[in-house]
Amino acid sequence: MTPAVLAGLVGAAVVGLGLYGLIVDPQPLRKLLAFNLIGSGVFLVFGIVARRGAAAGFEFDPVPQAMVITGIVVAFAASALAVALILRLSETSGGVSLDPAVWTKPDDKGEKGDGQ
Amino acid sequence: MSFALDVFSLAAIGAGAFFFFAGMVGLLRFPDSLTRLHALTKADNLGLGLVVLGLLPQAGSLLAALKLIIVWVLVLLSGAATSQMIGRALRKGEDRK
Amino acid sequence: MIEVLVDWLLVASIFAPLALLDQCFSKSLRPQALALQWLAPAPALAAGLLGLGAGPVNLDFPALRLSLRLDQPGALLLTVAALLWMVVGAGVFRSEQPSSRVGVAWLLTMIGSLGVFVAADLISFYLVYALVSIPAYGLIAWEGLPNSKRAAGVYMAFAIAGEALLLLAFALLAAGEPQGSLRIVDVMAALPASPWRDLALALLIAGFGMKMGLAPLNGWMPLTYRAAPIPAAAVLSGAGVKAGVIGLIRFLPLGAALENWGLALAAIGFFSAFYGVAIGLTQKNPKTVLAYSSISQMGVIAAALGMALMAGDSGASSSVAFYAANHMLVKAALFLTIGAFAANRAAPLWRLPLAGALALSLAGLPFSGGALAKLASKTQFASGWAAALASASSVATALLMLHFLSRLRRATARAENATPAGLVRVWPALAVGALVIPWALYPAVGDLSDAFGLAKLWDGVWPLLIAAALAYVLYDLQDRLPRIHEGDSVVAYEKAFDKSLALGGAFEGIDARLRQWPAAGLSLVLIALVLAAATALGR
Amino acid sequence: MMGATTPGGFLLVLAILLPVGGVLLSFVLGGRFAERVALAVTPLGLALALAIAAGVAHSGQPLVYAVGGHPPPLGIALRADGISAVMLVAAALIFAASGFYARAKFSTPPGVAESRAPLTFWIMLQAIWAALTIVFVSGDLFNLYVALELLTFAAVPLVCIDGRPETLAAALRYLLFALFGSICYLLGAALFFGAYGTLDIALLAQRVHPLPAVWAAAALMTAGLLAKTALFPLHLWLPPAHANAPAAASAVLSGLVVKGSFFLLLRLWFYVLPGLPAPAVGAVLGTLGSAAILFGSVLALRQARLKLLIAYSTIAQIGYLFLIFPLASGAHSWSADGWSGGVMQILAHAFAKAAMFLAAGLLAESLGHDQIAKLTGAARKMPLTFLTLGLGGLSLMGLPPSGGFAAKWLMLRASVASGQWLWALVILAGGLLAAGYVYRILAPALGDGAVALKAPPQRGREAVALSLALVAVALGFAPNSFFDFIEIGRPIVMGTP
Amino acid sequence: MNLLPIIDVGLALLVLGIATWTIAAREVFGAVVGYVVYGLLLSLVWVRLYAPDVALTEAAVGGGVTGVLLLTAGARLRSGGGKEAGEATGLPLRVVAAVLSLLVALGLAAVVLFLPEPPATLAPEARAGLAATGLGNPITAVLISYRSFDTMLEKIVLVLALTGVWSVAADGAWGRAPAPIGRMAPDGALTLLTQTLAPLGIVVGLHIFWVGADAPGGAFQGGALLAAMWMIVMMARLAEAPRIDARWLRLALIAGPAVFFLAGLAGVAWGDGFFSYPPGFAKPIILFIEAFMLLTIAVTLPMLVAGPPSKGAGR
Repeated sequence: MTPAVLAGLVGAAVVGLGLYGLIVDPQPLRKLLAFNLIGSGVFLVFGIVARRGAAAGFEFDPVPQAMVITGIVVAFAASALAVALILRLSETSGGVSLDPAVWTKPDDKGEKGDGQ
Repeated sequence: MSFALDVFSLAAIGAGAFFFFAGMVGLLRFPDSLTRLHALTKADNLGLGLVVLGLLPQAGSLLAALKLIIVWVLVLLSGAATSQMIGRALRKGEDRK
Repeated sequence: MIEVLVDWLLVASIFAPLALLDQCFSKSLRPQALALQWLAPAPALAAGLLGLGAGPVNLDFPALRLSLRLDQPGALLLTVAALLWMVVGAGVFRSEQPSSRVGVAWLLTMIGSLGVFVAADLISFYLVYALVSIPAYGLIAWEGLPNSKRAAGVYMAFAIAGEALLLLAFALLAAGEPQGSLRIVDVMAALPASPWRDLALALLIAGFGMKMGLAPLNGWMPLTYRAAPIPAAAVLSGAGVKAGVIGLIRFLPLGAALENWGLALAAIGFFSAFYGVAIGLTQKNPKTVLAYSSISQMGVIAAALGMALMAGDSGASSSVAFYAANHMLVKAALFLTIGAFAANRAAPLWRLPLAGALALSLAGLPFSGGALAKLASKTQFASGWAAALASASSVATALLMLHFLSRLRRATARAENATPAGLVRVWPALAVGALVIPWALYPAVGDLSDAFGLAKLWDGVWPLLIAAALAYVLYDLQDRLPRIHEGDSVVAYEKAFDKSLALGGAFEGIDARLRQWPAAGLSLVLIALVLAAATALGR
Repeated sequence: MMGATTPGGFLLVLAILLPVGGVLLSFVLGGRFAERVALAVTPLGLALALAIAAGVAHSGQPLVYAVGGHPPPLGIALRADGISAVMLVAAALIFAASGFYARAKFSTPPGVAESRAPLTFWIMLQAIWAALTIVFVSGDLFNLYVALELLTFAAVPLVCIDGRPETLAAALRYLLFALFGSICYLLGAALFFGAYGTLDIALLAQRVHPLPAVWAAAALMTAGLLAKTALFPLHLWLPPAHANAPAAASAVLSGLVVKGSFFLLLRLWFYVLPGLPAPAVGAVLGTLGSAAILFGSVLALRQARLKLLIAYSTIAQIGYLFLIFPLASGAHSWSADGWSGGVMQILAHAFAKAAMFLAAGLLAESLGHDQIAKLTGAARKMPLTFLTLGLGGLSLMGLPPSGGFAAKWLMLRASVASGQWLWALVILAGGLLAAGYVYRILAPALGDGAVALKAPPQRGREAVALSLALVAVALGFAPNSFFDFIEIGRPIVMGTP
Repeated sequence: MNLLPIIDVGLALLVLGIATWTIAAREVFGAVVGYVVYGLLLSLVWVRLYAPDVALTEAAVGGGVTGVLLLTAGARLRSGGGKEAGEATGLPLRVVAAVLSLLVALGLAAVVLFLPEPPATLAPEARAGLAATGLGNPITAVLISYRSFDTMLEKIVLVLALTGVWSVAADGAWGRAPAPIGRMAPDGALTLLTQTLAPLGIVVGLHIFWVGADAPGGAFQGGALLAAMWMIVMMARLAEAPRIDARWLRLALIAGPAVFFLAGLAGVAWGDGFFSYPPGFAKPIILFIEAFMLLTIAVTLPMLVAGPPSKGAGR
């Protein structure tokens, strides 16, 4: 069992776990966690791709590793934006449900149709 | 000579590992938070200290050894600070009860 | 030389109305643009008259995806339609000014109505056909007559459905043409050999049949003509419906003898011919009666085309066009007659015979345009049973027209019969015109000398006599006739439609469930797995 | 080699840098400058887009630029072919229109140095433009991933710019689901790189062959992009997001942003994987598209609010886009028609829908609501607005003359010629349903009735909306040379999906 | 060292266990804590994959900054009192989800383990290009030279994310400073820790950035460390978060991408094309760019964590 193989298995498993959480966990913050989990799994896939690509005196292929670094930053930015939305939502409405039924009132006058 | 150092390292790291283990057991078994905290501090102060001590001979360069020591000091510092904050938070909690 | 002139006139006949149309976008120009629009069909009229003599003229504007073609049948119908639009338009728009919405709808419908007779390729035809169908909504709905909303809605439903059928049909036609040409002549030349021939024909007949109000797709017609104001009813029943006729003329491979299809079309036609009369006899409102007579007359035309298709006689297009042209004039004039009678009831007695002549012209009254129309369609209804059915249908028509006359006398000055004073004033002229103009046109399709002789006279008279007798019988038991909703079958369609609306609730429920997060998440993963399988499957 | 820079390739860099620079400048200057910068950027962007289109048309070849002088596989290449150029121009036009339209609503109020909504709006507008430009011209799948995220992060704040809880919830749902999608896409990219050591579209196209990694990668990327395109049944986020955003934003979101991820689907299946024989995929996507057409249209028929109706009609129109996969596959006689029809549908819907959302915005501002039930007679009061809605509706219904008609006509021909009747029927049914919901808007509005206007709509903004609708109509007259143009740079190989 | 495989397996199991915990934990807070630990352990996995740069990034961001972000969010949510619960998922759905996720995981594992041989790689090309850049660390070369375009976009993404975070502020609060991170009162121990840790951390951060050109490290890792230091300082209330309309802040936030942008254009003028650095000057230019990146990252991450401006703070 080389580290690469192990990492591959871990990555796949983590993606699966994250998927499950992302689908079934009702709370947005938990969904966000799950998303980050999936993300780390995906990065691990990049990681073993990089490791397999060891050549030309490098122990790794630098390109996918650089992609991972970029990816981590992007994922963090996404989490920050999501957290801001979650906090603001709970601030303004006292709850953070994603259930569409909660928000689409049939008698919605659309008074703010153009969003005031 | 090197053999002796190796033995020393092994012993120190082993001792360190033991303290970590003890700390973990304490963390899991002790009744309340303060005592758990107590166990925890043993783990990272002593345990890590011994591990670092054991690694020093293997460090190769002086700079590396220095880095190891800095790591230990930093951990001590942050450990102390956090455990104190936790303690304070706990006491606040007690007061509120 | 003449070709060049015709070219220019063709262009003008499309673009003159368009010019007026874009003037309507500026508030200041709109009034006189609408006031002048009765002149817009003038170029079309001229083009049609010149085209009657000359051979087919082709004209292409690749940049606009537009190509025009003026041939014999097209010219006939174009002439008469242009005339009709001019006369009625003048009556409506010179005297008083209806709302500009109606004016624009009128203009658009006119463009389409004139365009269908000269459009030469699938796309152009589809465009003008949509124009003659869709904007007419405004003519029906916007005068605020009772029931006009419902009528307009039904009309719209039929129009859109017809568009859909024709779109698919045209796609089939285009696919059947190997060179990828969209000219109607090319696709029709390729149709008999096309693998999609039968489906295409079925769709075409259904689509254009809807426009012509062939049973059982006739329901919209009575509703619409009843609800539309008189002038609108006149142009729609006269010019509008002929879009369906020209459609069948253009898109039936008359040259190729397709027995089965011809027979089917003839059957539908004759059925409508009698069905229209039968229902029409039960109706009280003169406008409704006229609508049912239109259904019946369009049935006759369909039957004629069906026979032509059986016989593989491509010459039929002109004679059918003439028949349609005559109906165009007479039916429009008849609607105006209702207006005229309703407007002033205490009027000289001589109006009734004139109205009678007009009405019976449809039944082939001797020396009327109708007689010529019958003459023109002789060749189609030559053989035994067809001839018998044709004569029977003219008896039926005469009967229906007598019924109309009896109802006409009771036509009251209700809102739905309101007619511009100008038209009322010139009504006698219109009526006479409707009777004689066909004589001016007939030489284009046949030899006038055939029109005379005792035999012909008798041909014209005996159906009327039988009809008169039947009418006498009917007059007694008319109170025992069944009450049938105007627009018979449409009532059932409306019910079915309302039922279908219930489905929407089901859709809404499913959608609400699918928009729950877990469901959506699962579908995403599921789709990923399915796609992976599909990709792995290869071919 | 294909990674090498071609003359005119630098235009692509400029086209990207312009809005990016705009974003940075607006952010640092803030306040009123954001608006000024954005409005200054639009004409330049349009000019660049036209220049690129001219370049492609002139050379008849895609424009290519190797960033940093590092050609693929090591570096990133930018490529603009016919369809990229067309999309760039379309985007530029719609951005210009929305920008001009939005000035009335998103100008910084006097006396304030800087306020929230305007700054956010102008920055995000330019950011969306930048992201879309990259989506249209980038040739590298990972670079495209970053662009996709850029697109999402720019679009989400626009949804909740008015700060009402329901819009925040809509934005959050949009963000989370979009992230779900993009992570799938990224995983696919990882597998592609693992299999072939490059993410350059052109290089991958040469190297791909049927292989588990490729199957998984294609499936994951497609699924992810479907989520971002809101193809039924992954549309949970779209209706609230598009219906609650301010009109100028909705126009961009509905007209362009969803097209961004769809554009990548085209890239994936017609540019990366043309060598992968997978007719089943075409069938799957076509089926989902058909379901979208039916569900979207029926749901649109049942909405009480105009903007929700338009949003659901977007779901239906997105469905049409996916018929391109069964209809344009391979190098058959009919696939060119399918391709042209699909591209035409992208453009026609972009313009028609943008116009309709802008018009709906004017409506909501003038009436104070967008309840369809209360529109009776409104057309008398604001004829231009309803003319816009009508022309847009004309295109949605697929009646001539309009881009929508051209698109449906071409798709019908392709489906008939290829004997795929199901799609033909769906296209027709969709047209009928569309006619139904357009009728629902127009019939009462054109009828008689009295509505009270809070304020008459500004002529300028009405004209902007109308002009977009007119473009949608004018597309119906697109000459054949246009369809040749969008074929430039499209690899045609037997047996695509 | 034949111990390593066992350690690897142990590490893998530990990572998986904690990942499971973050999903299964009842309390949001517990889950978040689990995630932080997970991030730190993951960086060890990265070390074992010969990816020290990624390990540093993962530790700094994946574990560190994201951890703080989520912990603060969890705390604020709890104090906000807003009930977190949304629609609860029924058992059947859970089962289906579990099955599908399992399928995906298995499929993915299979695909990853049987990637085609010989492994595809760009290492040789990267190596070949390295000379021209004059760098020793190929990762930095990829980030700032080969795929510089990605990196610039990523910085734009940060700017946008921050604008987005700010955009959810209450209208009245615009222009003010974000609310302080963590609500605990200034605390002697924390202050002491900060005062000793921050200077050291800053030095280390700068060091990591500087060696990044040739050894593991670089602008991002260094910047993340500096960011962490600033966050601690803010937590200890030794410094308040700045007003978001402060001109210097805005400049610092876009300095990295802007300089990158300009350097790219300079490449057009003096090099051969956008983002191509004139040979010989490559390394200094790259370091110059990275310096501003460092600044931008060090400022952006804390601001992202601090959240939108709030009425309470910053007058």
